[in-house]
Amino acid sequence: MEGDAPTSSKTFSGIPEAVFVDNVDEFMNLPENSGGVDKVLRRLDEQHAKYKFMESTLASKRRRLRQQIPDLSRSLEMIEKLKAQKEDMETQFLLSDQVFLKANVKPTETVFLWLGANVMLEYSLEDAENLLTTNMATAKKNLACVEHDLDFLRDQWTTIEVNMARVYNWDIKKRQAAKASSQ
Amino acid sequence: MAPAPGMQQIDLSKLNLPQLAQLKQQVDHDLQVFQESLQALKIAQGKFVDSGETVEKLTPATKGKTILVPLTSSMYVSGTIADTDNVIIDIGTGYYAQKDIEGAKDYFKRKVQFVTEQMEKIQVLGIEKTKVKDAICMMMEMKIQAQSEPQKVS
Amino acid sequence: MAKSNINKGKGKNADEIFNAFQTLRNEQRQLANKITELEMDLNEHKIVIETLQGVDKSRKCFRMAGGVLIEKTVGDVLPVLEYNRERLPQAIEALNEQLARKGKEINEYIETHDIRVHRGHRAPETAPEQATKSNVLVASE
Amino acid sequence: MAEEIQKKMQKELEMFSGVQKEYKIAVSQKQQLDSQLNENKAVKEELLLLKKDAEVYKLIGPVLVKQDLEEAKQNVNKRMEYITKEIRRTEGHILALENKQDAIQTNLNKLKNNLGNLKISV
Amino acid sequence: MAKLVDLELKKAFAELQVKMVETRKKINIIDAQIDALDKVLKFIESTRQELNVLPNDTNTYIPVSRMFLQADLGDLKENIEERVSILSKRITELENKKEYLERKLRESEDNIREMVQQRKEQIEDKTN
Amino acid sequence: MDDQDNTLQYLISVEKLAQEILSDKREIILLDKRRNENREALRNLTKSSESKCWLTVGSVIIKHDIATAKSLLEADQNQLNIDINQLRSELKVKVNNLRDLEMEPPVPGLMLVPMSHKENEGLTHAGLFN
Repeated sequence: MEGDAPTSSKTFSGIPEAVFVDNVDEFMNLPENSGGVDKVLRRLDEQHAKYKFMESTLASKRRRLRQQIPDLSRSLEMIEKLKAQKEDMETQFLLSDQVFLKANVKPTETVFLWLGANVMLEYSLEDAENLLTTNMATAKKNLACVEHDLDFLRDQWTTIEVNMARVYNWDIKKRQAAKASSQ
Repeated sequence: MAPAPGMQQIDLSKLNLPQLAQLKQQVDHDLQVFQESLQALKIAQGKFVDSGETVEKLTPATKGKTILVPLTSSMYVSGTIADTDNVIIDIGTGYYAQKDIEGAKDYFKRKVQFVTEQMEKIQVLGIEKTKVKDAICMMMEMKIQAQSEPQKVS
Repeated sequence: MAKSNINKGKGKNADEIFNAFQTLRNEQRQLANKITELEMDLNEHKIVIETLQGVDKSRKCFRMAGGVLIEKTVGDVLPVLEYNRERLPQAIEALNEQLARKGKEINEYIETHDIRVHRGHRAPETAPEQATKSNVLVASE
Repeated sequence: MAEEIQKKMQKELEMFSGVQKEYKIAVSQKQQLDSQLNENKAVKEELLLLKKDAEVYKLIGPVLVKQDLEEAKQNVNKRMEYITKEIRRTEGHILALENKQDAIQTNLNKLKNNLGNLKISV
Repeated sequence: MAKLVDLELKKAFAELQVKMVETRKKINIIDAQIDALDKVLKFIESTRQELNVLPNDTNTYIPVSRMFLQADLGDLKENIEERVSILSKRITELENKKEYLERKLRESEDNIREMVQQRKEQIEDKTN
Repeated sequence: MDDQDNTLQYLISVEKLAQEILSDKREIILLDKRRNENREALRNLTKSSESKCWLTVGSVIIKHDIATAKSLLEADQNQLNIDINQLRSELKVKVNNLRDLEMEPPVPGLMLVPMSHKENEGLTHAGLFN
């Protein structure tokens, strides 16, 4: 099951699809399941854990994007303000949590954008606006992908959970039957 | 055999296993809530400490200095500090108050103290709860033992 | 009587084993996190280098170095970033080796753990919880 | 007969889970109100500590409006009164829901007994 | 008589051992402190190197929470020298303390050795 | 399998639509709240005796002329009106769609089965009877 090629049409980050175990008897007769119920359950559990891990990775990605998008839109809003600015601007900016400090900003042609890797680059207002607009579109697209994948992921691990329950019950029934026939 | 919390022990011994299990679940949940509030308070404490330290760095010498003003988390613009004597503090529920540097320092000192006290209170509660939990676990173990013994005999 | 003793012994062992196992897993997670962090850093470097390569070398550009933000030019900053980009993969490689060793260690631990405590499908990780959950899920069948 | 009782029980159980849901919501509402009250208390204390001529602002929508210190104090007091009232109301609601739960439980027990008796007689 | 001496010796021995364990603990703590300070020092050193090659008219800023505050490069350099010297001094102090503790540890070891030796001689005296 | 698949598909689409409706409703409430706050702010500006006021843009507060602030707020109000109306009309369509969806195929799980003895016991254990 794990070897299955990811169905790229369904997910953006290549999450393998979990196969629903329709017929437990057939499933348990597959050669890779000859190790017994315990091994099968453990493998399913490992798969489940893998999905959970992917979920946490994707969820943190989503958190980042959800933070990034309003931040970008605020940056764009500020650029509009700076473009329109003709005289000194009196501001109070958030210096640290709960503390605002008064600062003056002269009319300016440029802003500085934090690029990452400890680097900040000066941009003209137009260039900054273009870059931020592109980034915004990318972030929105990525968010949609991540959300779709999270949905998909949830379906996959529900399938695994159901599979585990089915195998587990199949085993109990088998044991009960064995017990009954031996009595 | 079981240690300390005498009162609880008397109560506990009257409960049956499912009741004990339920109680344990409740206590576990409470402990988790404590842990979460402690975490939240710790974060708040860190913010207050950070704000206090930040305010201390605003000296008269910094007046008129060039700064890079954070407009958002990733965008800065060049500017100058207009006032190093006063800051405006978000005191909560939509209210903001202007304070001088000394007043601001004092504010954050008080806040840190308040949060620290809250944390201590929760820690005490947590220790108590953990004791209760231990007593419950012990009682459960005893009951399980008692349940399995006669079966072995028969 | 004898059986209950064994059970008790197993319980204690299981606790210790579980804790040690948990520690191993934590170490593994920390390593993995560090690797992700460095990989993100490397990725960031690549993107920033690409951006800087596309702009005028004399453009104003700041770099944060050891707690100080320094105003420089793109031309000054680019070589530093390129140097870092060359070095990061080595660090990541080293950490990956460590992670692989840790994974092996954990697998070995699971093996030995299984030999000692073999309680049906109650595999380590989340399996016990899962099994009970499925129990409830299936009760109506 | 047994079927009828079971149907009734089903209904009661549905009611029970409904009440339980409502109860949970009410409890979390009360918690929220409690923390709101605490926050307002802290703000009130802060306002009381301010000097008479201190500048106080209130954020209304996106506008930071300068407000008279006295007015701010009154405002917070009013808000606290309102929240306290809401807390009392919610507490009443919680109590009512608890009673409702008890009543359903009693009903269920009765029905269960009836069912048991029926089975015995069969 | 011999038993009494044995008991005394044992007691002294135990006391010394407790002391040694404590001293070792102290040394470990100091080691950790030195390590931490070393890390800070290395970080500052790297900043110093970075700043020292800058032209004097370079604009430099220090982070103050979310803002960057312009700081004079000369002042920053001075400040860094100051911090380096404070840190180095503290490290030296800790190292001295560690040396002292290590000496004490060796003394304790010598004491134990001596005690054992004395005892041996006593026994030999008696048997002779 | 096919049956199960269809049922699953159906449930997923219902769930998705219901989710959308919920989040749209939440969005409307949020926008409406903002509109009310803006209204209150505008009232306040009209009353104000000062010539300037502070206006927030994200985490930055900028001093504006009262007149400028007012026109900015009014523009925001207009946009909010448009957004809210659009969401509302879309919401109506979605609610109707959901109704259609829920009517058509028989909903599995609606057929209630009387409780088994086992279930009864389980409930007793859970403390529901007792």
